Amino acid sequence: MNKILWLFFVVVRRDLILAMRRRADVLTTLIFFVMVVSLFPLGVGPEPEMLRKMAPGVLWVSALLASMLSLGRLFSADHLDGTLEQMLLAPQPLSVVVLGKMVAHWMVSGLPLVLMTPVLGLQFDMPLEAVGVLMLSLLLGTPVLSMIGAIGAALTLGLRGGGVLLSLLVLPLCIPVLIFGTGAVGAATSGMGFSSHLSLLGALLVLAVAFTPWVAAQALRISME
Amino acid sequence: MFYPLAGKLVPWFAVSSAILFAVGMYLGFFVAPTDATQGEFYRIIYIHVPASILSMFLYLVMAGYAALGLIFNTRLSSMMASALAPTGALFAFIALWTGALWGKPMWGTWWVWDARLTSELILLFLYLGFISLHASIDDPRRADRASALLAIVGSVNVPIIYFSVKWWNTLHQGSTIKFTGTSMQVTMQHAMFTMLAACWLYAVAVVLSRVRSIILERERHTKWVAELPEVAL
Amino acid sequence: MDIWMRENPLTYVWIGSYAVAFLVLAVEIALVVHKRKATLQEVRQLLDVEESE
Amino acid sequence: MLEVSNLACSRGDHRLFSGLGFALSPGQIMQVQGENGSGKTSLLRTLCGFIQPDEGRIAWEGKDVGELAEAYFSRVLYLGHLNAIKDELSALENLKISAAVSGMELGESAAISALRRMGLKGRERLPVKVLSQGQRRRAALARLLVSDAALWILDEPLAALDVNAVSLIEELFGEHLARQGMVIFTTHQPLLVAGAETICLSLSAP
Repeated sequence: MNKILWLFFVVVRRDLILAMRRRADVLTTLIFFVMVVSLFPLGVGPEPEMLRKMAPGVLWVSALLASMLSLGRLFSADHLDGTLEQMLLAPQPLSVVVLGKMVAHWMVSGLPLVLMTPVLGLQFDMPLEAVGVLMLSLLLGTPVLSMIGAIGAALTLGLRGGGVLLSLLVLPLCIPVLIFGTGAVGAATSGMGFSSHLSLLGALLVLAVAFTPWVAAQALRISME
Repeated sequence: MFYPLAGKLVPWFAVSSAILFAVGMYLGFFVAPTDATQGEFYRIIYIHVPASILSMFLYLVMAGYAALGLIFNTRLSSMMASALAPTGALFAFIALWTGALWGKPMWGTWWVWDARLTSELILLFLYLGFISLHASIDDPRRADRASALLAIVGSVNVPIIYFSVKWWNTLHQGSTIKFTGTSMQVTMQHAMFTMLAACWLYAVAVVLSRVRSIILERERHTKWVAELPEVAL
Repeated sequence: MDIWMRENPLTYVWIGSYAVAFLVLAVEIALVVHKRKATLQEVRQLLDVEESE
Repeated sequence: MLEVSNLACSRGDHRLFSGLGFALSPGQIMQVQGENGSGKTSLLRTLCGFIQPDEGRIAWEGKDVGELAEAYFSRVLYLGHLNAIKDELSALENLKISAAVSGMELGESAAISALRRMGLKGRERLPVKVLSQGQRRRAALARLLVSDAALWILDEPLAALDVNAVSLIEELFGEHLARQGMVIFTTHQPLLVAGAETICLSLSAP
């Protein structure tokens, strides 16, 4: 058990160090997120009433797209320099390694988006409470996106046009997360209880933690043949 | 061996499907009465409902075959899975198309974000994902196994997606418009079941003949393929 | 369009959904038949190459 | 003890090899020979469990490798064509992390002395991207020094290495065999290991 935890932390730490050395990659995802969100008011017009209504959906969809953008690199960099093969030979289950990589990916590409949300929420004139709920929903939901996305990233490893294919495979699977995430904010702004949405998101997160590492590990083994 | 058996079965399924289509259309258009509330428009359901039932069912069948292929490493099941996908996708497309046509006179717009239509659309996306993943991997074994995993993940996700879409829908619309409020008449049911059976038989015929091509393609280096009468011609 | 639709519901239903559905199915059948022919030809070519070797 | 029987492997339509069998006991070294495209790399990757063989059995100490899974992986060290090192990290970090992934905690001093023996003295803390090809290969091969795996599976370990490094590798092989280790490798260069006879396995295109 200890060895498993240790391997998990080794992988997380490794990926975080690598991300630190390649800060540009992390920043591009974040900048992409901010830009897409800022484009929406330019596209639909500046009426505050409408923007306020749209904000949760816009932020969620942008977060979804931003996480798609960074998913391509999740395994492919390690695949290209051979380190992924070494991880396949780890003496602990591969799903531990995969979970480690998922967590690191989320900390690098999901967490910054959550932290950026308050600023962007102000752009859309969202009430303070709604911003809080939105952050909470993103906090619960973006890890699920990273985890489902990891399955897609593993399946499309090393394929030509992998990035587009990845989005094609993963986006439909992410719809429930999107629905519950935006639903929570919608419920909060209209004065209804939002706890049921958040607990459903939490349930999805638990399900994802339980199953996706194993599935993604299987996908990796298939793709590495 | 499966190949010649499938070859013998295909014409039977095809012919009986054609007959049932004809009978179903006759029942649907000439025998079944006009619906009280929806007028003649309701007759779309004779194609819409079978198509949507089949598109969902074929996905499950496909995922089942894919799982068999993945777990027991049987190549025939994987080939069946990849032969099923295009037919399922087409049925999903027909269901969406006819659904939109039905929606226009009923709801006054081509597209309504109704739970069923939305789920059907997502189902079509899942089919397309499966097909394009399979198509973009060159090694057939990896293609089979990778898309099988995707199909299984998708089939686990389908109930979650359906539930979430339905829930989202009730949240935003209050109430959805029901397809048929009153119970269907007996002749309507007959027509519906005949069409459903016709679609079934059609799907079986097309999938079997498609899987025959796939078998030939994959096994082209083996001896038995070289000895087939249609190849030796 | 709307008026035409209300006046000719059966034609609308027919052309709109059944004709399109059957067209889709016909295209699928054509594709399957074509694939069968193409595969057969491919296999024959392969065998010819192997024989000439 | 690694036993392989009736192994068959193919890529796409192409059958690489079939009916392959051999056994390797502790203290033995085996060189896989064959032309380009004869399936050397595929064989080594199959032995690592990356590729499922079409037929046949690979057994480690009498048990099927597929069932042993992680228990077998902990006994194997694999080095492929790719160096499996990260450009952004230093040689030292690379070595420590790859040891950690293979389940071993490696101290700073042990790692440094391994890198020094590989001839990377003074370059331990430089990012790998500034090193030359040969130096990167040395950094990758440093794993041989710190690993406790019994079976080394090495694909072209001598690629990009100079004469000094080749004789160092020969020395390392000798030490490993003396510890009752096993080595399976491919190479296009002559390699002499003192005190051991190299078993040759030839793969020929069918």
